[in-house]
Amino acid sequence: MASLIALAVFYLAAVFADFLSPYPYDNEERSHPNAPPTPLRFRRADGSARFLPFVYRTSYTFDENRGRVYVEDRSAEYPIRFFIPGEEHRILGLIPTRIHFFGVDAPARIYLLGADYLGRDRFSRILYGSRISLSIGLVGVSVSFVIGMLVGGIAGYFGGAVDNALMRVVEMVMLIPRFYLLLALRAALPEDISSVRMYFYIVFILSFLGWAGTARVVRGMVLSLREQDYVIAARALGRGHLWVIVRHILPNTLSYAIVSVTLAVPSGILGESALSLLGLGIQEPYASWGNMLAKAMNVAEIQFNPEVLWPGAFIFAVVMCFQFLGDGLRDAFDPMMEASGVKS
Amino acid sequence: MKPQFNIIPVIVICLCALVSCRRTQPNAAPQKPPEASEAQNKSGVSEHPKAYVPVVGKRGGEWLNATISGPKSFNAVVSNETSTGSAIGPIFEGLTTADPDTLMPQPKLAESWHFAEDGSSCTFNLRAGVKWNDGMPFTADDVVFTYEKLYLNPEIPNSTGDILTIEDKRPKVVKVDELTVRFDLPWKYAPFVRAMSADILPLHKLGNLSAAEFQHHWGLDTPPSELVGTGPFKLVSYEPEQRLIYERNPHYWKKDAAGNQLPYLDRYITSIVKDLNVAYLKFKNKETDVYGLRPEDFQVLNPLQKQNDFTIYRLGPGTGCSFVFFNQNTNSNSETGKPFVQPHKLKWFRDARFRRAVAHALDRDTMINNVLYGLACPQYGPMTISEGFFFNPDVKKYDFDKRKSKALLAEMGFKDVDGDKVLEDEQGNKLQFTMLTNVENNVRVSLANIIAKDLKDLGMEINFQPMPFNPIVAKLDASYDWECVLLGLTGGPEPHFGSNIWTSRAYHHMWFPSQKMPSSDWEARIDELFTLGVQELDPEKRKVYYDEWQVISSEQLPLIYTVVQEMIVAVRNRFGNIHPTPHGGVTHNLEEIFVKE
Amino acid sequence: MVMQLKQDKPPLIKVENLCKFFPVRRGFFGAPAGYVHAVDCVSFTVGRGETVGLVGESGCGKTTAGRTLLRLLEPTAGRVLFRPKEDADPVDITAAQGEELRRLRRNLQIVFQDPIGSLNPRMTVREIVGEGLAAHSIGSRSEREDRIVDVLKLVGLVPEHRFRYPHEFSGGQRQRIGIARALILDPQFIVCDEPVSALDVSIQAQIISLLESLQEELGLAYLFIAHDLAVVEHISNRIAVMYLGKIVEMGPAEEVCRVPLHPYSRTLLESVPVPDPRRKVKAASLTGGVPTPIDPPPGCRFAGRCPLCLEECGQMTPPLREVHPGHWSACVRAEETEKVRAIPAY
Amino acid sequence: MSSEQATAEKTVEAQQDGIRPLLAVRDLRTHFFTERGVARAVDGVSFEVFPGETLGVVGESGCGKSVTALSILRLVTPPGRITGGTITLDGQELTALLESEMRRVRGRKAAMIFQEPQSSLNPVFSIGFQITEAIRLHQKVTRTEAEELAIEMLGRVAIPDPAKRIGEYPHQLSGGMKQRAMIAMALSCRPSLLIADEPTTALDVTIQAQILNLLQELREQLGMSVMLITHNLGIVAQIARRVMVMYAGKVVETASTESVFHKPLHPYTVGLFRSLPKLGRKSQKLAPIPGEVPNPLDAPPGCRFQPRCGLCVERCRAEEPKLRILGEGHSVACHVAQSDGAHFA
Repeated sequence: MASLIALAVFYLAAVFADFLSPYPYDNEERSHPNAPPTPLRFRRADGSARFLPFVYRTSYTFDENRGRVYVEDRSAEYPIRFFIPGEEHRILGLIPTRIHFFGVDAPARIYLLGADYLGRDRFSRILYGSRISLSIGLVGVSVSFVIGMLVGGIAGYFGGAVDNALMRVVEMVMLIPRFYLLLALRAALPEDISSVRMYFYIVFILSFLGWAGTARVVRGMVLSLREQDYVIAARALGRGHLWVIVRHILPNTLSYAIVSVTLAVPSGILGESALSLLGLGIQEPYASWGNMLAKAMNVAEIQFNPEVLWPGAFIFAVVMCFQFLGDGLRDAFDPMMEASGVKS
Repeated sequence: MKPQFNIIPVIVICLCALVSCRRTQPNAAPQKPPEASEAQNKSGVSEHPKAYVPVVGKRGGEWLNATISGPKSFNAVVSNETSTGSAIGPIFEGLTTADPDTLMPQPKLAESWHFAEDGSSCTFNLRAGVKWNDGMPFTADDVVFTYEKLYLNPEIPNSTGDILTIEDKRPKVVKVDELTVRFDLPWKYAPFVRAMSADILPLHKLGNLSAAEFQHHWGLDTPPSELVGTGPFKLVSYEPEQRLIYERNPHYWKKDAAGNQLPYLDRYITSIVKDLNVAYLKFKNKETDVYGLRPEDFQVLNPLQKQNDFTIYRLGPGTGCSFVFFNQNTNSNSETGKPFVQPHKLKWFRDARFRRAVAHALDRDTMINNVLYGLACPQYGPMTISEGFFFNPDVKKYDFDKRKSKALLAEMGFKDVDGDKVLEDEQGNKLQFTMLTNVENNVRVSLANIIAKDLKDLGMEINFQPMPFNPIVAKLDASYDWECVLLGLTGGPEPHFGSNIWTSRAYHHMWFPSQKMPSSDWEARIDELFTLGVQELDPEKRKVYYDEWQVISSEQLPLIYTVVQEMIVAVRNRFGNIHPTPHGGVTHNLEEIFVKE
Repeated sequence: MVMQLKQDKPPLIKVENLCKFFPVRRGFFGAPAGYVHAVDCVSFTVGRGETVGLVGESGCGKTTAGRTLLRLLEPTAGRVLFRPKEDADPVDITAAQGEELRRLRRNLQIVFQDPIGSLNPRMTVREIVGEGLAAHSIGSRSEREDRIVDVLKLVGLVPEHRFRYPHEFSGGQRQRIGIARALILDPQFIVCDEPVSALDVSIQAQIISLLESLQEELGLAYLFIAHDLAVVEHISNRIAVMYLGKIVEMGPAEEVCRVPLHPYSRTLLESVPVPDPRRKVKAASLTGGVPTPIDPPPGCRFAGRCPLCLEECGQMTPPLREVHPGHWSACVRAEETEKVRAIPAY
Repeated sequence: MSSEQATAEKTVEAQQDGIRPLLAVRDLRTHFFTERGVARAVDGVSFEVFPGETLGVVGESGCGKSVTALSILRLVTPPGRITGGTITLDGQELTALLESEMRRVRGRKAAMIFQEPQSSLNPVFSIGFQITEAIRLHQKVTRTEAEELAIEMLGRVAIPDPAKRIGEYPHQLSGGMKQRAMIAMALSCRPSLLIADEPTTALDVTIQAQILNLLQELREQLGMSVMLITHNLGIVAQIARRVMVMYAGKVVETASTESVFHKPLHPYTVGLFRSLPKLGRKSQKLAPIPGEVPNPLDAPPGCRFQPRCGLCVERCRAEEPKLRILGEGHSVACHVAQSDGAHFA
């Protein structure tokens, strides 16, 4: 249940990313490369306390090791302000506004989770990236699920040669290791495509990957549900095939459906991340958790900017949430659980 | 010896994406023309280390290094990529080599050489008493065999042969006596001795092979004992994807000042690792003795020098650098009849003002500070400062000034007509194009992101697309359907070896390859300069030609240079005679390196 | 006699030469390698208000016969004539199509063995029981609700149960829900497919009593499929014994159970352990197993295990013949079987 | 020591005149600790099995008969746990044994066969291999000796052509043959006690007859004791010497088969007989027991059968009845039961 709430928070944050983030995803401040998280101050230079935190302006120099040393300019305080005007954006893509949930006045910058090599706010980019990373898994898996249900349903219901043919196709798709299939499909697509189209291609790729397993299981379920006594009973009552499928067969695959969608979403998210991590997915300046994490593929980078791992933490959290949710749903959906008492 | 291969090859790969460009400089032995060998160094290299005088060392010990790509073959002639070159580097030697500091040619297997008065031949006196590592004597027959039957054999395509071939004319190699070889030259060829650093291979091992057989000989399955060379080490074991182990060549000819036979080291071991992170960690964990630093490694390793007992050598700007270039190809696809570049875009790309506008929009400071930790220099022309003598510092420089860019674009007639923050040309075409770079190179992808963002601010709609290296090469070499690319090349001290890029007929004339006639005046002039340069034997006069070439290229900007990374290596302190140079790397004097107590 | 009464009137259901073969496939796309003769030329009748018991061991085809009869499986051959009213013309169930078949289904219902699998776990009792009304668009919402409550009361459930889901009920209650679902359309004929086999003795008795009282009250006819001979005898007017897709004996329940006219029926009856420790009966057990029903050879299917087997039994299939009035047997030595001894009651 | 135990022991003495029981179970309690509460599946069960006899255990599903059997071999899995009582097999107290010691008891001293022969045999090994392994687990014999023994056992359970069948896999055998193979495996180490848990429920009636005949023959030949668990009263009548009737985790009646069938004293036992249709007694009306078996998580107070019992009195609701001896070897757990059956009148 907690995971459901957590996921709701993640998705809401994705929907309102432009409002919640202090900066747009491509807003650069090149004088702040790899800036560490901006320290939030509660105590003024003279020692008096403030209720709301404030920040100082920062600037950096290279030390003798070529490490960046950021220092604060204590001469002016920049309090964190809520509902602060900033760059224009549209809430829900509809309401144009300049108001951001929080921020500080220029020229100070607030980096809750630090900045990347171009001084772009990592927190803002994670929020924007969640739009891609979270939706891509959901959409991709939903599409693959529809395909899987369709193919599985057809195969299971009609049986015979149709079933045979479809299942051979399914097996062929399943035979190929998933990650290589992902790469192969990516390779089959044009190399130089814009990130927007890339998004749809990834959805396509992910759905192509996912449907086979679903189809197989759904087919199996349909095959056995078709023989269930209550299906026969409904037919004995005079119900048509379509009604039987819609009212009796599909709802009983639905629990599997929802659980498997839930459990497959993380693989969608991870698939996108893997592609973007390899530089084959969503491109900068667009943010996705995968392409942000690509910067963490460097040992030295991790040592000096551990904040590059934040997108990974988000991926981890979301994937965990989906797993827990899937497990929870599976338990909740299994009506036999309650019925099974103690057998003698 | 081929010093450049031993500059931890990982750096080379990192910088140099266009492996094919190596074809022109496979031996990579930087060298001045023979006549200039005694001339004073007029290069702009500022931080030249003190002259290197080896000390007498002691025998024993191992040298461990790491590479991210193992050899693809052991065949020195046919192979033309760096991983093979570095693997066979310790085994073979050429007639000449380059002085790691002065870049002048130095004797190796040839003790001395002299040109005929009219320059029509060059005679090499071979070193006496040299033996192959299986104990057989090295003679003029080996040299004649190597050049006549291998490098200069038209049936064996190889880059040394290409370099020595001008208009299908090849030198003739004549054995004068057991230790004397004469090359009869059909043309004047300034960098000839520099080209003589190609590996000499043993006649007694390879003599009975046909050309076709030879091309597939000495593959990775060759028993190590078959690889017979004159170099200081011999290969004793090759474990694919794991390591190469070399041992001292007991027959090596070179002796130290005290008369001890070299090399000092017993063994030389190269581990093949998965990626740079592993190479880095191996060095940090003291599993290897040498490491070529990425800029971001510096801040970790620099403070560790004392504690971990190694020294970091900052060798100054490297020899390779990245540049942006636009497709200026006016031809059409012969099958579909479609032009390679849309005509309105071609018009922009062929306009020098457009390229200058881009040059002014390159934020080199951000590239250097944000991506390369300040360990790089801005670069404006085709030669880098470390490439020595022929480097021309007085090329046209472009500061980061978007107003200048905007002015240039406005002059061309670009205007944002419809207010969507994207410029349109006079015909109303949106100023948009696709920029490619190879995805494997993280630094380059970051540079491209900076460039794309700045160009976007100018009002260009850039579709930046990193993609794997090979498809980009295919576009550049074959299909020509690209618009803008960010790539890099390694350089060298000899400008003529860049003729395969710069002359308009060249296959690798990337912005408009294989032209029948130069498509512009400035390209015609560069062709002319290269022809003059190669035939002029006086280095001072040659430099004039090549200076002009560098100026033209900086004005016309077929390649818009960005930044050049500093070359930084770290070596453990337990070794003596360590003397890294930008060109020679750390192991140019491998045979003299020894383990201190 | 009830039997004679029944014979006078035209039967409610008349099954004629009903066959159901299942193809056996080899490989992925191969042609059928043979056919399972699950139901092989079965004929019988069910009178109004009558219970016909169908017994046999697992795999004998009794369940398939029940389902084929209701057109829940498509018959391979044969006819099933249904006479909704005594004076009406019979309707061929096997030939009915579309809407006609749907209307017919109101009269023909089924109750299943498995009290868990026969109820859709996602539906409330109200939806399950009311589905028949919805399927045939009978009555208004409130009328349907009333009908559902009535039927639930009829089968011994309380109206409040209709808002619950099947898993909240015990096995016996679920079976009552299944019966309520069958009853909702007021059918004339119900196939009871092993309705008590999965139930405990005490619950089994409850359900049997319920079925009996419902029959009395509503004038239902049952085809009662079971393997427990005691149960079948108890509830049935007539019994048909099936072996490997064929009916081998058919007759009044008591006669079949006391004086079986087929060696198989006899063995079956003698195998039932007698719940009386004073009458230790050493069962005359059969040797060998049941042969495969795939493309059976000609001849009596029981021939291989029959203690009375003659040579001719292996050559031709003995026809079902009326040995005594209303008592049929498919054994050439039926008369001899009769003489062995009566099966004692216990 | 509870009075119940004392009663049970008196029963034994009275009945067996000092013959030591092979298996003596005293006040066995096996509870299941589920999320929704504690299910007292077996709650204070005491009985004994004497050498060479067959004890029939009868009851409806949920009465605890299978759990009792599993408890004897200590095969109850979590959330189930034996929470009390003693199990003495051949003088050895089983509840105190280590798992490793218990393993030596299983198969050698007491073996078990189950209702579903197909799920009890491993489908990937030949039956011969499985029997041989079972033999070699407990006896120091070579593989060939074990194989000979296995063939002999298969012959004993009347599997035709055992030398050939030994190489066959479970799916090649019919249900009856599989159950024979299971019995062969269970008996391969000559256990002194065979626990048969609904051994014929999944089988057809003709096959059931074969298996029951076989079990009786083997019991006589090998002189072992059998604890036969079933819900089928006919089987008990034919096979068992004594019967124990269980209801909701308790023993409600135990006596010789003869007395139970002809003079049942517990209202539940009587209800069972009246629920049972009998061949050849078509006219006899069934008299089902009303209501349902109580939920093991929520047993009624007092006598557990009390809500369904027609003879229920106030005391039944308040006080749990103990087993009382109401005749020779006949004990009943009922407050109202009288030894002459007068309470049913």
